[in-house]
Amino acid sequence: MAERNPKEKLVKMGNDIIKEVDAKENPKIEIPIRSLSNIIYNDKSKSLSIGDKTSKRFFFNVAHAKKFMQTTMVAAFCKELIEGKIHTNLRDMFYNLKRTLKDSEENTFDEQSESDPIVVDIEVALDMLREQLHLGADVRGRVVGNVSIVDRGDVVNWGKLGSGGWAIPSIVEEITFKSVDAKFILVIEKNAAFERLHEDKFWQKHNCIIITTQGQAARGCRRLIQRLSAEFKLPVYVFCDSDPYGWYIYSVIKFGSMSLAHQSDRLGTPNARYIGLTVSDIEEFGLDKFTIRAKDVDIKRAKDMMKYEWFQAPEWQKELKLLVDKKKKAELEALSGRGLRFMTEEYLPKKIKNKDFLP
Amino acid sequence: MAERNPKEKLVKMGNDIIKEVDAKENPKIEIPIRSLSNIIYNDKSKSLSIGDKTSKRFFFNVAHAKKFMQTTMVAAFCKELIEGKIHTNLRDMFYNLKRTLKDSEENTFDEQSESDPIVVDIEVALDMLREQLHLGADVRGRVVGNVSIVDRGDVVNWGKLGSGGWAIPSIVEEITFKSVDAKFILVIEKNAAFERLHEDKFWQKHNCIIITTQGQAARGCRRLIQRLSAEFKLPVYVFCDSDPYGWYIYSVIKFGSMSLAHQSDRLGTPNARYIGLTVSDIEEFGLDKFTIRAKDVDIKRAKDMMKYEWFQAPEWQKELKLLVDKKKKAELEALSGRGLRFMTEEYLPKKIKNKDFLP
Amino acid sequence: MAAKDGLGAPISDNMTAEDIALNMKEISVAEFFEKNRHLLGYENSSKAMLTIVKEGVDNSLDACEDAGILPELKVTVKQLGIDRFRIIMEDNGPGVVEAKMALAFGKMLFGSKFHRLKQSRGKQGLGIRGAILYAQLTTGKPAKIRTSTGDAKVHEFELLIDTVRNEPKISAHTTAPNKERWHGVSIELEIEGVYVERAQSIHEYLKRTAIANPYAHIIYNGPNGVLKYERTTNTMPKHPKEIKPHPYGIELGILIRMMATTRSQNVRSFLMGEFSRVGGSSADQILALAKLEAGRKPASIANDEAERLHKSMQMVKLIAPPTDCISPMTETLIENGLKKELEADFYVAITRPPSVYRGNPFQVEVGLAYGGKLNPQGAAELYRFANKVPLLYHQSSCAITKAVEEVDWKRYGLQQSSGGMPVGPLVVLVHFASVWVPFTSEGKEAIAEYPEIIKDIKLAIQDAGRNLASFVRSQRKSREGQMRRQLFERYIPVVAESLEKLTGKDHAPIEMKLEAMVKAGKLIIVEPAEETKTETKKAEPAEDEGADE
Amino acid sequence: MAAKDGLGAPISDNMTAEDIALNMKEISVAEFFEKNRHLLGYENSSKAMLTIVKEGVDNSLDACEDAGILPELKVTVKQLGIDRFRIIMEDNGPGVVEAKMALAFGKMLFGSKFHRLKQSRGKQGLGIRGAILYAQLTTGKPAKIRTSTGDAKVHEFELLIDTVRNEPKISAHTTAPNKERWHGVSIELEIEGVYVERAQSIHEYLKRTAIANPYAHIIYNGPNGVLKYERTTNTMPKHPKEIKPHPYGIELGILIRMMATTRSQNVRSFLMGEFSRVGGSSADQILALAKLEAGRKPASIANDEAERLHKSMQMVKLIAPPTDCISPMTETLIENGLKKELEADFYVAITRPPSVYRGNPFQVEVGLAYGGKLNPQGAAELYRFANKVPLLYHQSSCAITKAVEEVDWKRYGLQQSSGGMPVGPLVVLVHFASVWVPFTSEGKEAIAEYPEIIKDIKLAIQDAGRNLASFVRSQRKSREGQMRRQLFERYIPVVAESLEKLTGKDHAPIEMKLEAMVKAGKLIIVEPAEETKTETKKAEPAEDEGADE
Repeated sequence: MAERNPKEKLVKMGNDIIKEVDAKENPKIEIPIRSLSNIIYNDKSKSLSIGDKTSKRFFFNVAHAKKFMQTTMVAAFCKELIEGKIHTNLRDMFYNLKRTLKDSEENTFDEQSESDPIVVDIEVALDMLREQLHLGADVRGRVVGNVSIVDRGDVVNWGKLGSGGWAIPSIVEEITFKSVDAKFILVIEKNAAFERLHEDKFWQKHNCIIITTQGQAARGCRRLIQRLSAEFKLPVYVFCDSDPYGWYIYSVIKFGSMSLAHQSDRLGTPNARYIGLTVSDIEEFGLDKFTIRAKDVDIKRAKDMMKYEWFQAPEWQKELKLLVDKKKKAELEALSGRGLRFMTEEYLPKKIKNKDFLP
Repeated sequence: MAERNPKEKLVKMGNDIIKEVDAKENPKIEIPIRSLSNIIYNDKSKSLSIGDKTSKRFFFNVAHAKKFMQTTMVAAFCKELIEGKIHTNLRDMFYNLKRTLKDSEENTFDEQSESDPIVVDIEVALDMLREQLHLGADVRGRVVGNVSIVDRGDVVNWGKLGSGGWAIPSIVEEITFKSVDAKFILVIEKNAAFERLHEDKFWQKHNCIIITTQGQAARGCRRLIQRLSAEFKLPVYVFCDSDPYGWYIYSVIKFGSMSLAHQSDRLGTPNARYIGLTVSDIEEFGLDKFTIRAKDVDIKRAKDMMKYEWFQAPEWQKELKLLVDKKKKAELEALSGRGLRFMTEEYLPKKIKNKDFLP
Repeated sequence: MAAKDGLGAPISDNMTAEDIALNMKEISVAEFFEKNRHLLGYENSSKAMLTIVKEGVDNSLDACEDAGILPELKVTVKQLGIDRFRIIMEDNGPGVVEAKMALAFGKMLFGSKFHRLKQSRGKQGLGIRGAILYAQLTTGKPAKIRTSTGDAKVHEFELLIDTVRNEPKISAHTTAPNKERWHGVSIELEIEGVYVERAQSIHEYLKRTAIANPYAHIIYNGPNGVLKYERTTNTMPKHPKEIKPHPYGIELGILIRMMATTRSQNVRSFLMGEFSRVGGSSADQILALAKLEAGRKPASIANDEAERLHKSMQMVKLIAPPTDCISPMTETLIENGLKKELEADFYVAITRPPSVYRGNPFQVEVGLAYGGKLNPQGAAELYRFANKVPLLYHQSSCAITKAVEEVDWKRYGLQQSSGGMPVGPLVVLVHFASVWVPFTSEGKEAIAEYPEIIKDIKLAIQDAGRNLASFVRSQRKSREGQMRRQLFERYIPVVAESLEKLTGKDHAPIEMKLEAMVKAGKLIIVEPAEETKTETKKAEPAEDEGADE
Repeated sequence: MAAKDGLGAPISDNMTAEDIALNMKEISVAEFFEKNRHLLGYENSSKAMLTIVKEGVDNSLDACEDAGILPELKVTVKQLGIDRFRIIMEDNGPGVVEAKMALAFGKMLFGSKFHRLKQSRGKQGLGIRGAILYAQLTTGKPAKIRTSTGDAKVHEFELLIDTVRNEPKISAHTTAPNKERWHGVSIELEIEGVYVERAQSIHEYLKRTAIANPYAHIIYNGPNGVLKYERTTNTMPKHPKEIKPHPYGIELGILIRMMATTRSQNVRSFLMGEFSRVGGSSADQILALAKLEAGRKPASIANDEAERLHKSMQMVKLIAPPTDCISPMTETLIENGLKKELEADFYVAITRPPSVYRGNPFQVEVGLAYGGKLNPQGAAELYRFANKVPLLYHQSSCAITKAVEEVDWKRYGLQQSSGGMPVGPLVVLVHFASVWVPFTSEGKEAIAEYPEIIKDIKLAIQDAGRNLASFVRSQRKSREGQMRRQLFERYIPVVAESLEKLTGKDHAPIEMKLEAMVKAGKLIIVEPAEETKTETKKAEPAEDEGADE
């Protein structure tokens, strides 16, 4: 969807505004709302999508005027990127557009945190991808496995990159897979656990691909998981901390994120399963000594998540409730409390063998 | 130096303590002081080293007791790692050692920030490297260039890894260089600038290696720069933000850091030169519109740095003073205010051509 | 005879009722205040100096006003030693007649103003006697007094107070011819004191006196030079008239005493004759309610009947007491006084209609000065006045302060920490005028916190506050309207330029059209619309944003 | 004749000096306080009830003490209507003799205690008359008084005060036989009031009275039931003796008056006879310094000579005034009182040696109660007493409060925000006893802030505070010592286990040796040594740490 002619869309947006100016109407930009109230969860496709509620950003509104101006600036900048065939990133864009307004002390943008959401606004408003606007996302994530790819003409074997692994770029649309030899994909939240598994040659023993998201999964990382899973019918197991933040990382990999709900079909991996950690694991694997007390904010977050449509599975409701009741969190590192190779040699093999996953 | 028999050193440390217990003396561990007052700057070798002032950590001292206990725990843990030939990282170690003391609410360690410095204590006290204790450091940094290496038996060509580049592991002792074709090394503080240069094929055009430290350079990254520079006699140019933090990153690459002064000869690259950004650049390259106001903490930091022995070069004194006076900072992204390819096509080529470096 | 008790055996030096009775005697009021001089404002040597000047100036202003003379006052303070001063206070008032000279200065609780229901500064016949007492206590020196009523003679005499008997002792009384027909009083005292010029000082007292009494001309000749407070008007204030008590709030005990001593033949004429605002029909109403016959002799009314009468008096609807017993500063003079003293952007003054507490009419006035060169940081300054006399001490325990703090100043566009003074470039002047000011001590430094008084002060402040608020609001509004236009004008070139980049159409006509729309102003929305509401990031989980950066 | 003025033309109702003179008359002190009843503590209806009880109880305790009788007091408060109450106060004191009955209750500034230099609760002859005045003002009802000196007759009479003349008016005087030989006084008043039981209430007043007067037995029969304050000792306090004034701090004016009225034949005998602590040689020294001959008649001393004499009296070294004019609560009774009332861990009481302000001997006592069940949060509670009378109002403007706030409580291990009350589980009791308490108002609610008084209170608190500090410190120390041992004992197994892992040597003997060392305790260092100092991260640039993670 939405793959054709991003430039035309940007020009049309500008022309629409000019038409309103000519008609002496208050110029506006219409943007779909991205808050929970306008997110639709499709239980069949296991993905989030955006509803049809929109909000209007008017120029002649004291509260909107600056954002309106910023939106036109970002739109114009992206059109120039596309025309000039240049790629850049959000920070560069911010610096490019930041300047002081004439005869004043006011800047077009003060912080990057002002320009970043404008990009999402345009993506959603024009139903486009950031990459189509020639803007790169954050680079985060590494991968190891028996996979060969072609990227910019180079053949890269993910299994032959030594201890480092392949750093996942922000755009993975253009890589092609030459050979993929794996039975499943293990996605790991934390770099340290990834290194442990890498050093212990887990991916060779279990013939799998291991990917670390290094925290919340960046777009490139999510798209890579989605492509591997979809193109090679590989099951995906996600391995995160037992806390609301870890579980949310899983849900973003599986269902998509709320703010990019319109791209769930490209970034979401509905067949992903959750391998651990869970609150139940704490008892089952004797991790109690290595837990951390949940903070108020964790409890609050867990209670919120209990209401999300995409966390309604009874298994998840149970875990969320356990967390609220026991007030205990466990990080992946808790497993090394049981011994440094406990994760590689006991926990994960046992979980995979018993297919002990959460939906 | 200090390469032989780390295990013996740990055992000796334990035996020394037991001897004191037997003699009914207050058991102690002696640790060289790592504060500014005990750091010696060698202007000839351009490196920092640690002096011979030490402090004594006594068990029977209310203020030391817990740290003393923690030190023996970390030492015992490391000895077991060495014996078991297992590598791990600081976070795993923390989880492994964290537990609740008997009949109390007190933990051996509450936060990783308690166990991390103990490791440095032992490194300094026993004149060893973290890697010799089988502890990995943080993984950060990526590299691209016409270099082939052998790592764990794999041949990796840094120039053939597509858009991602090679992720630098925490330990680079064991890699060997098969072929290195480069005239210099460009070390870049920020990932975004690295990506720009990569997309613009800067390293191919200028036949160089480009490395991003992604912030403060991790040990692996510093050791890699040092090895490349020393083994292949390559000049090193460092490219950071024009602010005290950026300059400090440069100084750590060049001279070593204060807390690891005893390892400067392995981690420091004395022949590194600073290519930019500088406060002088702001005027010379018309970047004024894209600067950021320096905060009080920046000014204070700059004033402190003016007193460091290794920043006494008149060129640096001038830049520090300019920053204090003008109160302006500039990040690498400021260059893209002059156009997205300004950095690749104008700023860096001009600097390199004119050998416009700071010492 | 020693009293016996079951438990405590009386011991040798115990006293019997008879022993105690032998020791009983009357204490003179002068002795009482000699021992309790802190009650009169003499608790320390620096405050004593201010109190003396205050008593002298108050007396002089009262005398001049009574006589309808524009006041000319001269206050001299001369330093004689480290802690020794001579204070001379002179006025051009009517003077004191020979027959009463001694008593007027030398006997406490003696005066002309205690019983009359009429506003004046002094009241109780204590003030200037307290000053003389303080001088004789600290230096042993008599007061030197000159006075004349404008006749042929000027009297000069020295006076001490015999505290045991509360009687004056005059020495060295001489007279001199009075060719200039001078009239007035001059009092010279030698005292122990400490002189200050900051904060609670003679300076500050005279400055504020000048604000409240703009028809007075005051010359101050102090240790560090001469200061003159010029007259800003030649019009004397309306002369307050003496009134009868009003039935509302009069106390039962007072009513009973009045009935016992009245010359009226019956209760009806008693009510009509001895109270304000009681006419024939009001008197009848009261008596009907109290079930008393109109013809009853007041002295024959029994206590329970008096109680009924008292209750009825509170219940019948009567008009407020006459206002001519009170002499307000007036709104014009308050504004002028503030303008003369302070450089502000906005002034307002409010004089409330008179009101009553416990049968005593009173009137509240408030003045506000705002903005300009007033200190924008810190708490507002408060100028308290009672019967035109500035109050400098005990601010925190004064009804005026309490009222100011109870007002919700945020409504009027000012900041205020809970239950505190408002914050901002503001001076609050409050004048409480009454035939009887309920001071918390004889030193007359703070007004007792009667609810009726606090309520009226608050009403006055609120009234003035509304004026202030509309000024503050209109000032803010015009500033905001201008800022808003400027905001759009700043953004328009950028929007037009961006649209040119987007569409290739020339920016100039777009810019012109948008600017015309700003000038027309019709389209501009000020309230935050839905867009802003639904866009707040807070509605989203924080991590979600992070996922897509 | 109207005075003319150059500027202001006199108008019709202007008054001349003669008009003013005609209006002058004397005001009775009763009238003065009738109008100014807030000065006596009657500014509102709830406070009035407390004031009445306070005046009655103070009078009764004074009378019992004077007569050496263990006090038995009974206070009854009965609600008659919404805002109407009957208050009855009865004691077993010596009673009042028939000849003085009327004056003792019906004339203000009349009494036995004003002139004597001897500690007592009442002083000025105002208290109980104020209560009677309040009753007659609000309800018109006379006071009903019963009294007997223990002879054959009990007198019962009703009394009103004629305020214009400050004289008693007695009605319905009857007598009854006194078979039980009862002695004492009972006063019954009917008043308008508002009854409260929290904070500044009759309850709180009686509770604190019982602390300060543990030899009194008080029964309170209030609207909500009976409360009894039992006697904890049968020993009456040391009886204060009347003394002569001390030369230090006496005022010049008073000295002059004393010399004018003394019966002494010469100055030397005057000094020796009319002052405390002046013997022959002191008198000679004073006179030599003042350059006055010993034989001079006091009445012949001129003012400037009196001034020299006055100065000399301050300069000669004299012993402090006799202490037997003051009756302190004593340290034991303060501690007992606090223990009876409060469940704390620690009690201390300090009675300072007597001191002098303005010639008046005074004595300060302080009691502290700390810890236990006292509220550990919030400001300490302050119990103020003057001559054993609890002070409930005006805490913020009292010398006692000021002194407590000026003390640096942090030294004694307590928290304190700058210039405020200490914070913690603490009750501070301060008793100021003097032959003359300088109250800030006749209501006797706060002590004036004389520097000498504040200084002495601070010294007493500091003395008590040092005791408290060593308790707090030793409490903390023993807690710390125990915690320290536990700390090492917690760590030892881990250290021994780690050493076993490191060296392969068995942990058990290591553990035993370390534990023995803890028990010996000798090696333990408490002060942070160099190690800790040089290890603080802050000394390093923050980024540096980041570089090596």
